[in-house]
Amino acid sequence: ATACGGTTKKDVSKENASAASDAKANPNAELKKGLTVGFLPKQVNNPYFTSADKGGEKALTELGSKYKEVGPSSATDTAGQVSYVNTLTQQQVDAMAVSAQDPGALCTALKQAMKNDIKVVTYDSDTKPDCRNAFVSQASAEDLGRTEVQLLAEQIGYKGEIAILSAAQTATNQNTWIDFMKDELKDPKYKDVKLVKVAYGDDDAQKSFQQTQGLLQEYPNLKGIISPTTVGIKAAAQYLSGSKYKGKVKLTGLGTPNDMRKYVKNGTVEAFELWDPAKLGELAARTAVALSSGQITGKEGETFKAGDMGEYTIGKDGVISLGKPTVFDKKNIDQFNF
Amino acid sequence: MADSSLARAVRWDTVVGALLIVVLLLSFGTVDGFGNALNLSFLIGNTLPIALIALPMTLLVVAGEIDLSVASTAGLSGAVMGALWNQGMTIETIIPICLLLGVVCGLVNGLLVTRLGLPSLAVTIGTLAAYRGIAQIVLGSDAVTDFPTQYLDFAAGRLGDTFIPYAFLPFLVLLAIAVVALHATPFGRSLFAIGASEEAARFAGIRVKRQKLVLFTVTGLMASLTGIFWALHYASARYDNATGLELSVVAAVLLGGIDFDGGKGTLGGAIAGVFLLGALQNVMSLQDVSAQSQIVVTGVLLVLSVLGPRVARQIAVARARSAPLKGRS
Amino acid sequence: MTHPSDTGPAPVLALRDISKSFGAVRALRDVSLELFPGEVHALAGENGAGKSTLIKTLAGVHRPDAGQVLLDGEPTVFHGPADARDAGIAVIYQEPTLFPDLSIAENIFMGRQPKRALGRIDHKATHAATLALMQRLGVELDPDRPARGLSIADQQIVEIAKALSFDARVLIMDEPTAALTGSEVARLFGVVRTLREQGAAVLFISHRLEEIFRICQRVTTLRDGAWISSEPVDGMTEDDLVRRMVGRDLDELYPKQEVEAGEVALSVRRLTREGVFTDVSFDVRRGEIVGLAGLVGAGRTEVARAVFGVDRWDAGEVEVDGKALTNGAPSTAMAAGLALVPEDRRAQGLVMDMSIERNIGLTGLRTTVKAGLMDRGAERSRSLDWAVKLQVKYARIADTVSTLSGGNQQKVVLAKWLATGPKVLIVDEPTRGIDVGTKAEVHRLLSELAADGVAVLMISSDLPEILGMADRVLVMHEGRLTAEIPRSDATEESVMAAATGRAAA
Amino acid sequence: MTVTAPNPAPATEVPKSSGTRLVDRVFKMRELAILVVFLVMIVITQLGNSQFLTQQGIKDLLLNATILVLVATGQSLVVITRNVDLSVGSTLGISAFAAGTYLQGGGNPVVAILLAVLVGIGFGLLNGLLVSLGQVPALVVTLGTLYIIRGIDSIWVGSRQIVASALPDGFVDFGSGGISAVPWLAMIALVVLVATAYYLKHFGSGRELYALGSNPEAARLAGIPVRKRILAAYTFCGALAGLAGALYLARFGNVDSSTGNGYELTVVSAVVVGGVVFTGGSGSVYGAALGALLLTSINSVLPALGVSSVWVLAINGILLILAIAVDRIVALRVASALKKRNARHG
Ligand SMILES: Nc1ncnc2c1ncn2[C@@H]1O[C@H](COP(=O)(O)OP(=O)(O)OP(=O)(O)O)[C@@H](O)[C@H]1O
Ligand SMILES: Nc1ncnc2c1ncn2[C@@H]1O[C@H](COP(=O)(O)OP(=O)(O)OP(=O)(O)O)[C@@H](O)[C@H]1O
Ligand SMILES: [Mg+2]
Ligand SMILES: [Mg+2]
Repeated sequence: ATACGGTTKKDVSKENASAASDAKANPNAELKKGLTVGFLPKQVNNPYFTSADKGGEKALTELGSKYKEVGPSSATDTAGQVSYVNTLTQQQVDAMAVSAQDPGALCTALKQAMKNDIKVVTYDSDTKPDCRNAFVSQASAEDLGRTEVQLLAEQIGYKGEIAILSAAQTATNQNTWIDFMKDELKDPKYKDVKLVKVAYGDDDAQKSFQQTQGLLQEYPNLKGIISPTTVGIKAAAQYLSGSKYKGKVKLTGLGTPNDMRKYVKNGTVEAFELWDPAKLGELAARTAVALSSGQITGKEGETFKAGDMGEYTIGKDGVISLGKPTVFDKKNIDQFNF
Repeated sequence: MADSSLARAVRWDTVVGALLIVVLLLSFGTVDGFGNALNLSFLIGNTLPIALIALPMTLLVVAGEIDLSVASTAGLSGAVMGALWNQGMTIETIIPICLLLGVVCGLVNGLLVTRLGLPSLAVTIGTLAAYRGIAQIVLGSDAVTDFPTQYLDFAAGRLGDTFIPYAFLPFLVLLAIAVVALHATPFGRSLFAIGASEEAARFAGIRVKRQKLVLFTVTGLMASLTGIFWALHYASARYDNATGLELSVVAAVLLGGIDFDGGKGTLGGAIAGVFLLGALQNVMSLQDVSAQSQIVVTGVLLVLSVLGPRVARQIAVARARSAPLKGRS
Repeated sequence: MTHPSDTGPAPVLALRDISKSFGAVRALRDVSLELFPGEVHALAGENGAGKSTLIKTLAGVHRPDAGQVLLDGEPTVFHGPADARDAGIAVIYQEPTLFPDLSIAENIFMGRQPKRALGRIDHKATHAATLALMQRLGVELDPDRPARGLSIADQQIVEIAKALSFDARVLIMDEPTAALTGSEVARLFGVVRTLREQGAAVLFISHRLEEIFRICQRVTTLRDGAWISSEPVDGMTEDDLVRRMVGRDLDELYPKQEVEAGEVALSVRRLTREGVFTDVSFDVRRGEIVGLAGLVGAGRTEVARAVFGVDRWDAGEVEVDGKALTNGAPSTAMAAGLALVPEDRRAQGLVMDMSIERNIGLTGLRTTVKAGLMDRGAERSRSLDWAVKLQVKYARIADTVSTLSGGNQQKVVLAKWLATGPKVLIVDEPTRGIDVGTKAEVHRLLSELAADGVAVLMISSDLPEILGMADRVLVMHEGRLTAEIPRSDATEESVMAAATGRAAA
Repeated sequence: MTVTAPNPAPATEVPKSSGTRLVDRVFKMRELAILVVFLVMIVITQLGNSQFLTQQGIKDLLLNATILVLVATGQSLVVITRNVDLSVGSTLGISAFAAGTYLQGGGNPVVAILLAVLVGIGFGLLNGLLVSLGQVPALVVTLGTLYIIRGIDSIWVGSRQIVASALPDGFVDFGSGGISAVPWLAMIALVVLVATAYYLKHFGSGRELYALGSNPEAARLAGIPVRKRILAAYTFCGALAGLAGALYLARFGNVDSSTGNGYELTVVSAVVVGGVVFTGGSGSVYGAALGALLLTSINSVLPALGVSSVWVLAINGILLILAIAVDRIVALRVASALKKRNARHG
């Protein structure tokens, strides 16, 4: 691949053929018991991942398999996450459910794991498709992106400047959602809505706080903010509720009911949305067991039954979608506790 | 006589080395999944970035300076590597460019420290932010993952079925060079003098500023080499690669008995410190010790690393005190 | 209650059979000493005899291994310097112990500042008290200026002021005059006499024997950590004292050899460093010893530093053997054959935490090399050679220099530079803090070097040394060379006149 | 022996003391320089964005600085003694959580703040004891305790978090409230700052902190209780980190196991920018506070000017370097000017 004495991107993309698994799925295979499934979230001690993993634990116990959780204590310690993949490989678990900090960095390690007959399911945040067997997506990225714009546009009466407060600039899922938001805004009904800026708070409370301040100072006419991250929306809500902008600048995005309850009740936030993380974890666990039992292999079109959650079909590139997110507002928020 | 041989016997770098061997031996015997070649190659591969930077960092600390911007320099060269790769440049030209960039980063640190006489701690906290910031500007939110496989295989693969990653071999060469440079050349000798007393070194005709400039530059070079290795090893070039690595390097070097006041320490100790931390983390993970508890263990080790020698010294002094009394009676 | 008033005054402070070892080194063995009120007591001995160790024992810095400290006849244990201070003992240590970031006034009164209501510091009173002390010592130092950047002499003065400010019953001074010139010494002695008349007991250490005869009543000599004698100064001669210290008769103190001066080795032309010295020109020939005299602060050290390249100069040039030196580059100066034995041995001359061997080896990093690597054997033999040649007193060559006595440290600095085989040797206060025996030794060495064709520039505040050793005397005053006096015309009067700027006529 | 006239010659006295007074003024100017940089930055921002200095804007600026000012004040005390405390971020995090857990059960806010301060004092004492009794390098020990406290924190806290809704309303309102543009929190920080500065200048034990940082060996010989002072400095630093933790809780209403993570570098930057020297013995808490104000304000100024957050980090670092470099260059220039001046007079 050295046409002019060196290797370039083009040479590589030519080489890169996707490697799909050749194994045949047996939809009627018995669900195995006594498996060990390792959960590897982006960060341990993160409330969101803890509830997701708890969901996984519940499902595994029900299925008679063993659950374990390992993970780095920082959400940006990619090397740490890689070494945990290695650890799980060494410990010969039957499957692992991984929320990837980085789409590429885990690949070598994950492929190594698959070579050792370990099934790999990603959840919440994906890697490149050839590095895992299946991806359990919290909701389709398209749904999330579009509904958040719809939620906010309704609140501001389809008119005025809006901004987005995201997490890290590299967060893959955030960026996909933001792309769909921009696409949704192209619809003529949003002709009076103007997206003025995307700010990044790095999922750090203090930084998100200051970014919110900055947005409001820079765009005094700002009417609304979308923050598709639980840390960001919480920090923005806390700032707004202690400032003169409370109630005047609308805020929506992805948040947990427990975090946001206070701000919904005191009028800072009208409505926001989220999927149930516990369900996400549960589906990841059930997918892992189904893979290990040979019911599915991760090919498009295969179906399997995920306990009480019903039947799921594997989509393109091995993606399994959890479903539509729930919208929380004053009326229904007290029915949820996570 | 007795007290000095005792003092020499309890030198901390020897202790760390011994500790490393004990941990390795114990783990071979008792920890499932530790002793196989694959795991050992994981261990070494994941520890290599820290070890690579620890080499020049040890020299720098011996000379009484510090560079906290190493992780950012690594991140920056990874980011530039990714950006140029996206531009369609050949990897064979990109790598030298990135190394050159590391040299420039180190040179900037060095010039600020030697020409303006600024404290290196302050300067490199500044460049820690600046270099990382530039990396963010260069690559933004991209994650570049499609580097050529032969390079990726080199950075992540191992020699046949042995426990030795390919990249470990060049590291050994670099280690040998660093050990010789620090412990057997006039250059190394002058670093100890600079670290212990910069003024006296200057009065002895040692070109303090130039030596320091060389050190900072080499540190930058090694940091960018680490950045390239990192991006290939993890097959991912992002602006936030290797974030926080500086603290791991500093912790490991300190654990190895390098005195941050300068003028003391051995490379052997530093590298033993690096691999001791790496091995412990590996073992603890295999034993399902949580990440939080691992942090505590690292902290306790660090505290012990400074309290330990002191306690040992006091014991040595107490013994020496009783010795001459016996001799007299 | 022991008050034997009928047998004369009781000792305020006494040491009885004190022993102290540092590892294998026995610094003091069974030493006894009595200090009486109204008396100045000298402590004499060669470098490393244990004088400073004895003082540190008195001051509570060291705890003796055996023996007793008696305060007013009562056995006492000092747990730290604070205990001794509270007992009325003030100490001037051999090496100045100032706080560089604090003002002179704060340095003097640290821990004892005059207080206002609620325990707040009375800054005004502190300032005034400092001014008064400075007046008493006859020096002008601004109480508010930070101690950083003070010359060694000024540092010593601050130390003296600090000790005086205690109004202590016992004043202990470890070589307070080593860095001072005649005028300041005279002032200090005036103050010491007043204190003595007021009933204080003073313990005084100096390697300048004439000073001992000037103000002391009794003298105790130590040799190798052992007590040799305690006796009245009256009726003693310098030779007696030297014999007790050294244990033999002394060689001639100024063994100057007459040497025919060769061609110019060091040539300094119109050298200027703004604000420090101006337009300094002189030559030093091979075989010559040129003395550079002047008052403290005249700028001699600064000239030497600039010539060697540790400081940059603003104008002028320096040549060694006709080759111009690069501005601000000690390494090229060394390569050209220049050596500088600096003034401040602790900060500039030595790396205190390094071994004797490595310190001497530091100037040989280019020569004790084989194939780019250190030749450890060569390094060791070079260091050993010179340590032995200069009779450095040490236990092991691998010991750190910080364990050596002050005088022996100075010898290590000399060894380090002589080992380079210099063509031009600049020595700045080479015998400061060195005992008479060694001093004679150093002088003989310098003399021999000159005889071998080395050009020597000797900066010294010890006028007799300049007069005894130099072929020519250069005198500086306020940053300018004011006189060049040939050996035959050099007298204390002529040099001092030029140094104080009164020789213009 | 003929020697110099012992009587003071007035001709030399005048330039000397006026010179030192000038030096004095320059030293005070070091803080002034940061203040000027800060003001220039604010003015430029205001010109670029008239919304910046509204009442809300000023309040935000002050609020953002408060927590860092407190921690930096404590840190400077430790740095002045030639030591360092890297564990402040961890201490802040754990004490914030302690206060939060207590308040969750509907506790008294004042007790909660005291509790946080007590937790801080506890860890400060631990650091102080290790450093002063063990006489070991502070950098290593506090890097160790940074990990230890962080580890204990995350084991204890786990995935729990304190959210605003669980806290008493009065406490959270206190965190963002104040008198017109001046928040309560900023007032607390100011009082602490002024009291600390006064103590350092006018009390013997305060001066002794400078002394022992300036020359530890001399401090021992001068009979200064070195260990006691170092212990006190660390305890104070811990107490302020604890207090800062409580205020963090009030301000952000949100604490989890990663609160305060990586804060040590920010604090050290503030102290360094503020001119507190790492080799001990010099610098003032006012400088450190100004450094903190400058650093936090940069993070508000850049978004307010519409600078994309992609650039913020780089600009931050470059400004940090510029601040210390300019400070250094000015100091060098002044020193050489003084030297020449003295020469002309002398
Ligand atoms: N801290 C120490 N550790 C080890 N040895 C020491 C220490 N202090 C002094 N010594 C040794 O004790 C002996 C006496 O030293 P001391 O400093 O008392 O001599 P001195 O009489 O004051 O000499 P000088 O005239 O050179 O100042 C010397 O051999 C010295 O090397
Ligand atoms: N480190 C320093 N920083 C600032 N000023 C200094 C420093 N060292 C010396 N000076 C000043 O420079 C001037 C000349 O220096 P110095 O005192 O060394 O001259 P000298 O003639 O060599 O005196 P000495 O007898 O002390 O060797 C003096 O005014 C002195 O105060
Ligand atoms: Mg002595
Ligand atoms: Mg001098």
